[in-house]
This record gives sequence, C-alpha cells and structure tokens, in this order.
Amino acid sequence: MGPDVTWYLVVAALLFSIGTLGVLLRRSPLIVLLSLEIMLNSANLALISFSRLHGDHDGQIFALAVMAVAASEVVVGLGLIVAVARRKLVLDVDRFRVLRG
Amino acid sequence: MGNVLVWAIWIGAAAACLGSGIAVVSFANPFFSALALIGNLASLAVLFLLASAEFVAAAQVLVYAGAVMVMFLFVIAYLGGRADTPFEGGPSWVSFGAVLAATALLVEIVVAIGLKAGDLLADEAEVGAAFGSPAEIGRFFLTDHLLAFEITSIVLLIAAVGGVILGTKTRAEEQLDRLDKAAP
Amino acid sequence: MTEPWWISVIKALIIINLVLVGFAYLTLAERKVMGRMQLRYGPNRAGPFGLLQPAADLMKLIRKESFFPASAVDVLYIASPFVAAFTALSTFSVIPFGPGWEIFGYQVDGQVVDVPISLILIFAIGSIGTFGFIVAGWASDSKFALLGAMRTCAQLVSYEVSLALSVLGVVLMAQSLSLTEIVAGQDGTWWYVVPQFVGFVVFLLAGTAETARAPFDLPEAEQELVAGYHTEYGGMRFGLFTMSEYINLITLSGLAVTLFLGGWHFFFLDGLGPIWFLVKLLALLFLFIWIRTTLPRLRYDQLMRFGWKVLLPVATLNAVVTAILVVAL
Amino acid sequence: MIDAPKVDWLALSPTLALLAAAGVALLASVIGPAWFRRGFAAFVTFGGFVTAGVLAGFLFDRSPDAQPLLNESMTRDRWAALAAIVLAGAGALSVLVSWGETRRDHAGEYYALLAAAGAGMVFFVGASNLMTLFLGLEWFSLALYILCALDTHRATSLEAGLKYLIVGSFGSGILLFGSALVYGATGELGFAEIAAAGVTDDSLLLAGLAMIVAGLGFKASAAPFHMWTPDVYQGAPTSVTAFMSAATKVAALVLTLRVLTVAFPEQEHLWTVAVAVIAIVSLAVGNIAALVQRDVKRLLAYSSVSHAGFMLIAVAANSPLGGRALLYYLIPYSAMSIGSFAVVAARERELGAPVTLDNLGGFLWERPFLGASMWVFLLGLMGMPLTGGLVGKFYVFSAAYESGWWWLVVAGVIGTAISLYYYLRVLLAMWTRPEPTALRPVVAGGSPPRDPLLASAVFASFAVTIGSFFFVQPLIDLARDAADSLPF
Repeated sequence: MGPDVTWYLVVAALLFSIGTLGVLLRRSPLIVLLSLEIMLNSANLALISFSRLHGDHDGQIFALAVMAVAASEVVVGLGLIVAVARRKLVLDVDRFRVLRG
Repeated sequence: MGNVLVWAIWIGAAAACLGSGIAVVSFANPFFSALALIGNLASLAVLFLLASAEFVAAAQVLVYAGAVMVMFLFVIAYLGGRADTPFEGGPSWVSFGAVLAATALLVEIVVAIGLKAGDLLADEAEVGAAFGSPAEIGRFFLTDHLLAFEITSIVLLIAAVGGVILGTKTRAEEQLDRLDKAAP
Repeated sequence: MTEPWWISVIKALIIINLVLVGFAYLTLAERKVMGRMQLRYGPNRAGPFGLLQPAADLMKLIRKESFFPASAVDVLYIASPFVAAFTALSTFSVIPFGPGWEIFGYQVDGQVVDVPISLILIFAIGSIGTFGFIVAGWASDSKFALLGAMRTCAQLVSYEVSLALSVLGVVLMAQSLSLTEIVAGQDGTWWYVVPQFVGFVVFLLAGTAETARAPFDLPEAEQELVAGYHTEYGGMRFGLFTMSEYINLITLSGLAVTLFLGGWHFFFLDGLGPIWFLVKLLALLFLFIWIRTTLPRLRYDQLMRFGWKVLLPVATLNAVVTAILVVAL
Repeated sequence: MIDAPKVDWLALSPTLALLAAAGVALLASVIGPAWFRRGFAAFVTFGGFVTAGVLAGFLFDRSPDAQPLLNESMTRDRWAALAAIVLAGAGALSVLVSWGETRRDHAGEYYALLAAAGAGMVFFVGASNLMTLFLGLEWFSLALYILCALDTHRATSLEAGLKYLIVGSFGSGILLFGSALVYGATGELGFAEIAAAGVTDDSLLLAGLAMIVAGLGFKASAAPFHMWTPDVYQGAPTSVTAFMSAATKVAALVLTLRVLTVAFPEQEHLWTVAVAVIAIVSLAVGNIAALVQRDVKRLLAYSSVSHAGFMLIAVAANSPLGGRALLYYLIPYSAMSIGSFAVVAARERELGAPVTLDNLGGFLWERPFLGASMWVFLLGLMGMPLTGGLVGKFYVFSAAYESGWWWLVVAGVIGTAISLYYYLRVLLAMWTRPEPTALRPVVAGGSPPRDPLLASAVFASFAVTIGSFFFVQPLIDLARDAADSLPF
C-alpha cells in the first residue's frame, strides 16, 4: 500500500495555494493563466484521491470534465492575450489602467 | 519491493509536483514557466496513476502535454520578447494581502484535512482492477454523467469559436493600424 | 504466467538496439532507394554496396565539434535532442511484434510491455516528444529555428487530431485500446485495413505529416527555413534529432501494421510472427520513401487547409460512420 | 451494451432551443453571405430566446413537483423554470438592445454567443450536482468572456475580457476546489445526496462550503468578490453589459439559493451568517464606491454590486418568503438593469464616447422617451413607489425580518438611503440642460438614426418595471410556486 489519501490532499492543498499565489502576485497574464492551470489541477488531484477513497468514479469523471474546461479557458485566454499583443498593448495585468475608478 | 517502491515513487512525484509548481509561479520568463508546468502535469499524472486513475493520467498527459501546453509554447514563442514581464517589484499591500489570503486558505484546508485524517480518510474503499479503466469511465459518461459529457463538448465548442474570433484581425483593427501608420 | 521483470529488461535492450540498427539502415535504404528512383546509385563506397555507410555517418557525427550558438539557452538547447530521442525510442515498447513464447520455462511476451491503454500511451508519449522539437527551436535563439519550431508546432497539433480520429474506427471495431487485443481482433478474419480503408488512408496521410516527411516536411523545408528547428544543431545532437525522426517513422509504421494490417498475423505460416511483422513494416517504410521521392512539397497554407478542411472532416465522418455501424450491426 | 439513459426532453427543451439558435446563427455567420449574417443571426437568436421562454413557461406549468433527472445531473422544477423565463426575457431584450450596435465583424458570432450564454444560464439554474454546476458555470462564463472582448479594436474591451477571464477563472477554481472537498467529505456530487449523506460538522465539508459560497459570490459580483465588476461592466460592449448585469445575477443567485438550501440544510446556521456578512459588505462597498463615480456604466456597475447585496439578504433569510422575495425581486431588477444600460447604449451611440454624468446634460429634454424611461429605471433601482423595485425591497426586508435578521434590514435601509444620492445625481444630470456656451458640436450626418428595436426594448423594460408594481400578486404567486419546490 502506498500513502493514504491525507498525503495526496496535503499535496493538493499546497499546490492550490501555490497556484493562488501565482494568480495574485504575478503580472504577466501568461503566467497568471499558467497559475490558474495549477489551481485547477490541484482540484483534480483532490478529486481523484477522493474518488479513490470512496471507490466511486464520480471524482474521476469530474476530473476529466475539468481538464476539458481548463483547456477551453486556456484557448480563450490565449486568444485574448494574442489580441492584446496585436493591439500593441502592454501585457501586464497591473498596468491595465484604462479602466479605473 | 512493492510498498517501499510505491512510497519512493510517490514522494518523488509529489516533490517534483510541488517544486515545479513553485517554479511556474517564480520564473520570470513565461517560456520557462510553461516548461515547468509540463513537469508539474507529468508528475501529477504519476500521482493520478498511483491513485488508480490510469485513464485520467493518460488523458492528462495527452490533453495537457499534447494540446494545451503546445498551444501555450506556441503563443509565448509567437509573442517573443513581449511576453516577458519582470517579477513584482517591491512588496506592495496587494502582494502582502495575496500572501495572507493564500496562507489562510492553505491553513484552512490543511487544518480541515488534519482534523479529518483521524477517522474517515484512513479507510480506503476496496476497488477492483477495472477501477479507473477507460471502459468504466466511458460507461459512466454515457449513463450517469451523460449531461456532463455533453456540456463538456459544448464548452469546448464555445472555446473554439472564441479562439477563432479573438484570433482573427477585424476590419476595425486594420483601420486603426492604418491610422497608426499614417500618424507620424 | 507473467513474464519475470528481468526478461522485460533484456527484451527492452534487444528491442532498442534492433530499432537503432533499423534506423541506421533505414537512412541507408532511403538514400539507396531514392538514388535508384532518381537514376543514381546512392552511397556505394563504404563497404560492399555501401553497407557500412551508416557506421561512417555515425563516426562523422560523433567526431564533429559540439558547438552551440552563444545566445542559445544552454540547458534547453542540450536537453531537447535527448527528449526527442528518448520519447521516440520509448514509444516502440508497446507495439506487439509476436504472439509471445515460452523459452526455457519462462514466459516471454510479444512486446516489451503490455498495458491495457497502450494506444493512448503511444499518443501521450508522442505528444511529449513534440516538446523536444519546439523547445529546440526556441532555445536556439535563431529566426529560422524558431519559425521551424512554430511550423512544427502548428502542423503537429493540426494533424494529431486527424491521426487520433482515424484510429478511433479501429478502436471501435476491436472494442479495446490495447494493441495486443487489437491484433487479436484481426486474427483469422479481415484485417482492419479492409473495413477501415478510409481510416488507414487518413492515418497514413496524417502520419506522414506527424513525422514531418515529404510532402508534408514544411517544418524543415530547406529552401525556406534552412533546416527548420534544428538549424543550429550540429554533430551528434543533430544526429539525435534525425534519429528521433526516423524512429518515429518506424514506430508509426509499426503502429499502422498493428492497427490496420493484422500485426504479426498472416494468412499462412502464422508461427513466423515477428518475420511477418518485419515484412509488413518494411513494405510500409518503402511506401514512405517512395512517397518522398515522388511528391513535391505542399505550400504552407495548403498544408493547413488540407489538414483542417479535408483530413479532419473525413476522419470524423469515418469515426461516426464506424460507430453507427458497430452499434447497428 | 450500455442501456441508453432516459432523457426528459421537455426539461431540457429551453436549453436546447437556445443551443439550436446558437448553432443556426453560428452556421449562418460562417456560410451565409455577409449582408445576411447579422440580421439572420439576430432574428434566430431572438426567436431562440422567445421559444425558450415559452417552453420554460410550459415547463413551469407541467412540473409542479420537483424531480431529479439523469442521476441528479439536473432538476426539473418550477424554481428553475421561472428563473429560465426571466433569463429568456433578459436575453430577448438584450438582442433588441444589441441590434443598433454597428459591428462590422463577428456580428453573427455575437448573437450566436449570446444565445450560447443564455443556454448555459438556463441550464445552470437547473443544475443539481456539483459537476453540472461547475460545467454550467463555465459554459456561460466562457461565452461571456468572449462577448466582453468582442470589440477587439477597443483596448477597454480587451482589458475587460482579460480581467473577467482571470478573475472569473480564479473564482471557478475556488468553487472547484470547494466542490472537491465537499465530494471528499460526503462521497456524493448530487445536491440532495450531499444533504442525505448526513455529514454535519465535518471540517472538510465546511471548508468546501465556504469555498463554494466564495466561488458563487464571484459570479454574483458580491463584495468582496466584486473587484472585476466595474471594469468589466465599463469595458464590455454596452449591450453585453446589459445582458450580463441582469442574467448573470439571476443565474448566480438563483443557483446559490438552490445549492445552499438543498445541499447544506444542516449547515444552515453557518452559511446564513456568511451570506448575511457578504450581503452587508456588498451593500457598503457598492453604495459607497458608487458615490464617487462619474462614468455612468461604472456607477451602474457599483449599483449592481449593492443590489447583489439586497438579494443576498433574501438568500440569508433562508425561508420560503426569502425565496419568493428573491425571485420576485429579480424580475423588476432585470428589467431596470437592462433598460438603464439600453439607454446608456443609446446615448453612447449618439455621442460616440463613453457616457459620463457630464455629457448626459439635458438628455431628458433631448430624448423625452428614453430620458423618462431612464428616470423610471433609476427610481426603481432606488426603490421608489410605482415601480417593482419598491415591492422587491419590501419583500426582501420582510423576509429578513421574519427570519430575525433585523440588523440586515437596518443595513439595507441605510444602503438605500446612501444610494439615493448617486441615483439622484444621474437624475439631476439628465434634467439640467447644458450651458448654451457648452453646446456640443453637431455630429456629422445629423442626428443618429432612430432605433425602434432599442426603443421597444426600453419600452418593454419600462412596462415590466411599472407592471411588476401593479401586478404584484400574480407575480408573487408565481414566485411562491417556484420557491415551494425548494426544501426550506
């Protein structure tokens, strides 16, 4: 037997907070997107370890659906980043200052 | 052999997973971050395998490594130097708040898990060899979770449409470009 | 009876070496065949009939200076050829080449490892191999290499979809993702190439594009891009890239044989499994060389249009029709 | 062989109608000739929304008892059906508002995405397990991200899209991790099954619940998860803002109440307090930040944050009356919100510039109909008599009082009092004629063309805003029937 579910969950929680930090701290939208992927993946890890714990497939199915959703988010996010770069705007989340108030 | 080997692989994968996660958020260059994320995804796939989710593990590598990360690298290479942004300058109250929020989140979850660890998490269900196999997953996708399956496809379609829309240059943009060129 | 682990290791070593030798002589064969088709001799100086040519090439590549551009990103520049070569070599391990034998009381399977989702595994590992090419082009810090890498990127992603869909028909008919079961499904009946002829054709076309062979060799079109993503590579690092490309071709042909051409089965003398596998493999490789010598390269936009607007719909239609027929029949 | 699961097509029909409309509009905007795309797509999308509304009405009639479908993937009940009717109405009005937007590229795709987002929301309100909840959320969110960024030539639009995407995905990431924890604690995904699992004071479950509430708070743009709202509302094309402000709020709040009451009845003492706190923070942040705004779209965005606070009071009440109040309030709120953004859109098209308090001068006299309607909408948002806003606030407050939340009532009243100030500023700005010297230069080509479709949308919103005051009883009866399908 390998490690029990608790250990998986600790890894998932750590990974989730790493991703959260990345989203909140980084300014490059590309890296923010990458950090979002980490967040979604940590949730996947939690889902899969719980699925193993309960011995039913729902968690794994959920994880697969999340994968597709993550891919979709990346498509739209990258499309937006390319469109922003095409307009020669600065790629910096903090320097989007047109809209403020 | 079995037990020690599983633990060794697990520790290796978990360490790689966390290490590459930290690398993703701390590299200055998005290209390196993306490469670190590939490492992250691969080590997660190993963890999935150890949690008897073989199909999800394979799909993880196939979907993420095969499609998502290629797309990422393509865009980063396409943007070239414009993709680089320096790391946060000095500590601002925003970053302080972010660290605080993330730490609070982490503590909350770890405490929750820790409290839980005693009773429920210890006894894992017995699963057969077919658990997590493509046949089982497929059966659930076509029966209990049919709606989830269909919605997934709709979400992907919307994303594809969005990618095309945002990726093409519109006439309004071309007009702006012409104005930019005309201006000295 | 399952196979002891040390037999797997020995078998893996043998197979890797066989594949490497196969690669070496594939380069020679390609040059010879191309030469003949173009009314030339091809290499014929090193050894009888030029048979030592691969060895001579190897010596040349190894003895070359391993330089790299000053502005290249060291770690990635050095690592990416290894990634490409490693993934190329490892995919061959799940392809079954024989029925499995009992030798001196030990079970020896007909493939290096047998996993129930071997088909997905091949695609997964293959997709990791893509990164070798992309990262190489980016890390070289050279215009041509970067352009080549981005073309590779776009082309591989576009054609991978069709490749995966073309295989779906076979998976539906065999009702399994395991290559051994797919081969077993073709034993004593029609090979899947007959009911899945469309799938086979799509697989070959998409496969040609996946391995970036002519007429789809846009990523390394020498007239436009010098040598594509490996422009800045020399010596054995270049050799590793070439090796991974050829080995990918061999694996792809092996996969085509397994999926569509009955694997190691044949109508008679079925006991000669590996021999039949090799014969089919060589025939397919010859076909690929033949295509390369005869067809001109596509233009880039034609390539993309063909991939998305012709190959993908055909592959999808094939999969859908197969699914309907499998359910209905 | 796998037995095909039984699908209740009627329950899915509003969603499917909108999806079909999206598909047809998308195909037309790819295949059809250029002149044909926009009109056809708009027509089909409008038809899709109307059909969806009619089908949802039929569904409302036919499903007096809630029943779970497809292993609890979704629920067929009156709660979802009434919300779907409101959503369909909001969508149809948004199509009318969008027509005047002269977009040369992606005009067809715009309507297709609008229909797709509507389909997602109509599905989302009926979702009843954590997986379909997450997927439905992403379904309409992705469509909205794209819609926000559709004007790729405007920096503000791109910025709005990117911000919305990042913050929205962050919110759904939190929601997802929360769902995973709840799944871990109970081993179930379906709402009712989670409640039936009988896990009460489990730390995993509570952590998950907190994260789910936070994740939904992002979508409902409740403070402190509202930071994207002003930027996105301001940057997005105004017709999209109109749709978002009404429909997203309906979907998010309706589902919030469903998931909280169905899945977490045992934790009621915790989540009601959490929701009440979020409601107060939203009221405070929304109303105070709105005081200093000069851009009308931003002002309305903060006003929508404060309204999220009002509606969360109804959620916190956790009673049949609260559910009734929430659904009733959403009807005039959607109309007022779409109507006011429609007027802003009209003014924006007239000026070719963002609408601020400064360039709104004399609007009431220049465009009497639009100006007067705007007055009515703003009075309704304030909660003045003769509009549904008053009745809505009254019901919300009485629900809160009935459940013993008297301090929520006090907070709501204070919030309303503060809000008078900034709404009155807008009213006053429209009333005051600009100085004769400050006359704007005449726009080339004379006054803008009349937009009868936009005017009819404004008229419909106007009618609903006023009508919901005079026809309170039938609407409340509908809302009561709907709220009865939730287990309070």
